[in-house]
Amino acid sequence: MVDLSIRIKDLVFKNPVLTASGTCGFGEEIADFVDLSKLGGVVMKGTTLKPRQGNDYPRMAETPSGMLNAVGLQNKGVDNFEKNIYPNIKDIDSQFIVNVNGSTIEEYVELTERINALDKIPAIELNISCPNVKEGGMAFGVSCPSAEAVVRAVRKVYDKPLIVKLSPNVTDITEIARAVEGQGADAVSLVNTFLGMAVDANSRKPVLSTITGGLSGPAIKPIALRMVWQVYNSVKIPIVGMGGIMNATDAIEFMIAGASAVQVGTAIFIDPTIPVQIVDGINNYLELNKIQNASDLVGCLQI
Amino acid sequence: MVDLSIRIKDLVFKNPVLTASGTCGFGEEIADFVDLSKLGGVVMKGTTLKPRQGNDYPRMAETPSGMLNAVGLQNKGVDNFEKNIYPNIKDIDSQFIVNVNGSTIEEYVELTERINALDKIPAIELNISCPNVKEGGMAFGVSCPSAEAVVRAVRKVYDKPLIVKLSPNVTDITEIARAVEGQGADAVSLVNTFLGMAVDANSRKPVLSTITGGLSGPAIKPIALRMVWQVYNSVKIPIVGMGGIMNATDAIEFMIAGASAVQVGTAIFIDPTIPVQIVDGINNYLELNKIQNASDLVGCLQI
Amino acid sequence: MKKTVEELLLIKNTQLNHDNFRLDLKSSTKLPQIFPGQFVNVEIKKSTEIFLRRPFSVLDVDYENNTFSLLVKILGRGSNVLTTYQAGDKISVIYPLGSSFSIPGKDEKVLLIGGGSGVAPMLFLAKICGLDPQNVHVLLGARSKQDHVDITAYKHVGNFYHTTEDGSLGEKGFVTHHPVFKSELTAFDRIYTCGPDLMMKAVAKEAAKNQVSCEVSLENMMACGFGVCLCCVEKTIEGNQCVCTDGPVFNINKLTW
Amino acid sequence: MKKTVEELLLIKNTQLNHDNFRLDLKSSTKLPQIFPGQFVNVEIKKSTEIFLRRPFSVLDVDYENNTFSLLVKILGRGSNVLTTYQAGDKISVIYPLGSSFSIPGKDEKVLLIGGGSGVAPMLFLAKICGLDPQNVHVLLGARSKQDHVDITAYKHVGNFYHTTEDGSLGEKGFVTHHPVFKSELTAFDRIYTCGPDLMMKAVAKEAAKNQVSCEVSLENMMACGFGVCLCCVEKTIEGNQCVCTDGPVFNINKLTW
Ligand SMILES: Cc1cc2nc3c(=O)[nH]c(=O)nc-3n(C[C@H](O)[C@H](O)[C@H](O)COP(=O)(O)OP(=O)(O)OC[C@H]3O[C@@H](n4cnc5c(N)ncnc54)[C@H](O)[C@@H]3O)c2cc1C
Ligand SMILES: Cc1cc2nc3c(=O)[nH]c(=O)nc-3n(C[C@H](O)[C@H](O)[C@H](O)COP(=O)(O)OP(=O)(O)OC[C@H]3O[C@@H](n4cnc5c(N)ncnc54)[C@H](O)[C@@H]3O)c2cc1C
Ligand SMILES: Cc1cc2nc3c(=O)[nH]c(=O)nc-3n(C[C@H](O)[C@H](O)[C@H](O)COP(=O)(O)O)c2cc1C
Ligand SMILES: Cc1cc2nc3c(=O)[nH]c(=O)nc-3n(C[C@H](O)[C@H](O)[C@H](O)COP(=O)(O)O)c2cc1C
Ligand code: FES
Ligand code: FES
Repeated sequence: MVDLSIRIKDLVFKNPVLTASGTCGFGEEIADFVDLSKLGGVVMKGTTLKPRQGNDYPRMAETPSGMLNAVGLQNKGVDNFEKNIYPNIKDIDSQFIVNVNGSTIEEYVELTERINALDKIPAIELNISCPNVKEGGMAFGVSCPSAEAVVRAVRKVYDKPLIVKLSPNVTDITEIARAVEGQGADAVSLVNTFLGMAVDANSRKPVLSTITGGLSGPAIKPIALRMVWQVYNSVKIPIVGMGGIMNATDAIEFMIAGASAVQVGTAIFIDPTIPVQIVDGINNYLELNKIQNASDLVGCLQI
Repeated sequence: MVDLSIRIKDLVFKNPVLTASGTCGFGEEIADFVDLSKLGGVVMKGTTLKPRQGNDYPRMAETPSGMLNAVGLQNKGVDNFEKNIYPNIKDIDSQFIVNVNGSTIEEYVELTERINALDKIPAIELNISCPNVKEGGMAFGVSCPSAEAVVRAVRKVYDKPLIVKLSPNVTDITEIARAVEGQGADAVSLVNTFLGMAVDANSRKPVLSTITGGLSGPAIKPIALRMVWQVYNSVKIPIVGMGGIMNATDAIEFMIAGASAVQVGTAIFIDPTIPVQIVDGINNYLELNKIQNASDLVGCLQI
Repeated sequence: MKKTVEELLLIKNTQLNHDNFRLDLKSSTKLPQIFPGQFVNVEIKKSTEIFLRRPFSVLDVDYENNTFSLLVKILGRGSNVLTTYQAGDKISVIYPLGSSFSIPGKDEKVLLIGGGSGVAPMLFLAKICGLDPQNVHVLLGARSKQDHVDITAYKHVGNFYHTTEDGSLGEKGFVTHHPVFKSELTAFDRIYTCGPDLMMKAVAKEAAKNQVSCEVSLENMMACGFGVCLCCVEKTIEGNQCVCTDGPVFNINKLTW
Repeated sequence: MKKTVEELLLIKNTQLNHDNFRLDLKSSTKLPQIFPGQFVNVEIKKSTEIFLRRPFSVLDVDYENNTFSLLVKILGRGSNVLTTYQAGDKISVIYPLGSSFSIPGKDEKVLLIGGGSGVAPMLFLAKICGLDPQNVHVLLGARSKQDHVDITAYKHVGNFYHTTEDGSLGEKGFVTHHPVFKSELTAFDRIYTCGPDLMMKAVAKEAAKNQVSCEVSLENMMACGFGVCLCCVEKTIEGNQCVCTDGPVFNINKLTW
């Protein structure tokens, strides 16, 4: 029997496979397909203080081995989360993480405080990398000073594990990773989506209502993997890796490159049972290769 | 009859379709498949002053809808180009452009001077974005001061159209584009490859001898298209767009987003007749949509 | 009804006209109950170019044999490749998805309007709603005779009318030009419609004007099909709602059309 | 020989053993001349997962019918999907590609060593080189009997020997353990080999030691197959050379093995 569990700060995940924010709702939406308690964790849909309608339709374009989305953080706000979501998930045997968003530092802080009060939310993922909102979002995540400012402020009001989600739309992601590590982040998760665009050659218009959107899916995997490896070589805190993971092999590659855990996003749209298949696949891989602990894989790339 | 020709400074291309550097050799290698004179132009394999052996094998990894390469500018140097390549191409009725590379500014300048002396080379593409060399290459292309320095130096010794090839591995590509425009570049071409990585889960080693490599192919198209559109909205010089173009529709999308011409790269590996098919496809599109000049498409995106 | 991901067996692929195919799919276990208006999300593996699944409405269900069928119209790359699948191929499907049409009351008179591939849920509904065929009126629109999809199995469910834009079958013009729609509209208790956006909007407009209850089935672009991506939203009076879970069937009084 | 991109017709797909298939492809025009050792680059469209073409050596050519065949061993995703293609399917192929084996002199005695799918070019060479069958010796290695590919059509070209690692067919061990290789090596004027890297290196080592001319066929990873990407390089005494154009066949005295 191999040990699949991994640890971020003092938080233990029963296995390294989480679902990515914005791709699994609040968990309940995929409960028909999978037993949520088999997952290492669930990172829930990006939440904001106030309800948000998100961007106009169309919000999606298929691309080669990927997709663009321009959802824009549609969500019913934290009040609704507390009242209607939290009671349903709080007793499920997995780690439910809130993806925290704001347009201003004050909003990030206020929302974090609200989430801090919820006992059964063991960690937050601070999203400073959403490319689909006009204010805040990615703007915070592409420069060191602004990334530092948000993390510093949030860190003050939050003692539980703080995961900061990084944008790949930068020249040097290690710089940003080190910056947020310096402000006390307990882990970084990467990558969020790449800023992309689709054009309809017939109408000569953008496909998305917002012109640009966020690219996800296997198309981005090679870049995401490179970034995980680079960040692994420049920070000490654990990394949650993601970007195009479709199967156990992909997940294992991210772990070898330096990810302590992985998130599965767009793959869920293709098949919501993939995250659990990946848990099984990692287990088999470890057994086959006689590796005792999933954590032994992390960063074991032989150069 | 529509007019397919487009213009960069005073240089006229008979149509907007060029082959991308490093994907068509010096043109001769694809002459079995296509009549080179049907192409708008051929951007030849990256050339350096001295011969280069490039990186060790393995240099390639297939990725979802794309590939990583780590060729590392293998080429026989400018002497060989003058002696053995130039005589064969100089009378072909297309525009043969040299892709100029160096490890230092001095090398860029010296090579440019050598190419300047060749009458039938109407333009150079200054490559400040190769991710696969230890010195020079991309390092020049990811910061404004270094990009400016190379372009300034090369501009002094080169009067013909100077196209500067930009790296997509930056936070804000418009910043770099404006910087090189400021130093007198006549056009920018974008994008070069994205820095990516592949890991072999079985051996737990990198797939490429260089660990990281350059990602190309349709996977990157949505990001490349976004960058072309952003740059179109921030510089006045023409843009040569590329990144994952596989067919005429893709090429037209780049033109609508703001590219005056396009380059076809990785698609050639799948089918070397694609560039010429794209010329025909653009022609048909223009006829069908009753658009007189290919140049009318450029940047016509309706927002 | 619990949603599942299942590999189904394609038992028959029948070409219905130049660009419409009927695919019959068989489950190896007991079929879940599927209601008219619901859809399935189909994986199309046999192509280098497709990444996401493609949604198709259910055309008919045979619980005895654990089969159901889809009507696939060739529109682009995915639908094109899907129609080349052959009996014996396996197809992964997520189903059953979405909301269904409301079932009419026993003595209600209903008008079902289908255009293009939108005829699929219409005919399933006609069959299921168990009304006296006298009370069921089905109006099918197409561009021309050759675009019309003839699903003869349904001929007994009610009264059939056709329109074609070129007049080659039935009335000439759009569905909204047909007498059964133009002059008898208020005689109906409910109108159901599925098809091109413009058609549904024209139908909805008249229905609203005449205060006849009207349900439409939307075909917004979907990434997941089961409510997690929030890509398929439609503006409603209650804000953005997901067509894949709150819909695809909406009563027009909920929409902002 | 001019290279072309052509859509060929798959006229037959024959399963040879558990993981080897023979594909017979037909051109609608006159076949170009193809030499033993040359390969073709095959597009595999029927899969969401494949992007680049896949190279396969030519196993045999029939100029009369404008057909040639490939021997495809299932190794990964692409080869797996390719073996599911059926007669009647179209397959895009770039060909003919690469260098060929040198043709032996009239009275030379040759040893051809094939391992795994490396038997493909070996047998084509054996057939083409037009030697007295007495002088042609073919040594085929496999893991075990069930991995051996039996291409009976070739039985008349020369003397056949087999090795299997488990001894289930022919000699037990690697090809380099077979008597014809171990004790009679210097009796040969030329050795040709194609197969797994380790096998070829072992063969090359002995050939070099015994000063017998030896040609190997390399299978480096390729992106284009026609000399433009520079991905497939092998270190040679003249620097990095492209396996797809300077090779795949190299005389070992050119390599740095
Ligand atoms: C709930 C629902 C039920 C549907 N039922 C049926 C049905 O029963 N029969 C049927 O033939 N079709 C149905 N459709 C439409 C079907 O999903 C699309 O025709 C199909 O996805 C197109 O895929 P493609 O790869 O062929 O097109 P693509 O190559 O992806 O695109 C070609 C063109 O089709 C358009 N398109 C792509 N996806 C959609 C979409 N989701 N809706 C409308 N247009 C689209 C694109 O804008 C593009 O212009 C339904 C759609 C939905 C959302
Ligand atoms: C000149 C040449 C001639 C060849 N002739 C034949 C032949 O006649 N019959 C035959 O069955 N095979 C032949 N091969 C090998 C064949 O190209 C590979 O088996 C095939 O490309 C694997 O594709 P895949 O998608 O199945 O594997 P993938 O899923 O892409 O990879 C699976 C495994 O195969 C390995 N692999 C991938 N590509 C190659 C490659 N080019 N060479 C070696 N290993 C590879 C990968 O490293 C990986 O471990 C030849 C290769 C070359 C270069
Ligand atoms: C439709 C969609 C919605 C998303 N919403 C969020 C979000 O609310 N918050 C967030 O941090 N990331 C969001 N993401 C990004 C994913 O969590 C993930 O970082 C990204 O998609 C890359 O992983 P993948 O390729 O596995 O999908 C979203 C992605 C998609 C496709
Ligand atoms: C194998 C390979 C070699 C390349 N070599 C060069 C080069 O020498 N100089 C250069 O400027 N770009 C080089 N490129 C980048 C391409 O010119 C192009 O910018 C990139 O591949 C994106 O376009 P594509 O997706 O159409 O291939 C190379 C790309 C590939 C795949
Ligand atoms: S398609 Fe994903 S929520 Fe509707
Ligand atoms: S495979 Fe491209 S040069 Fe050999």
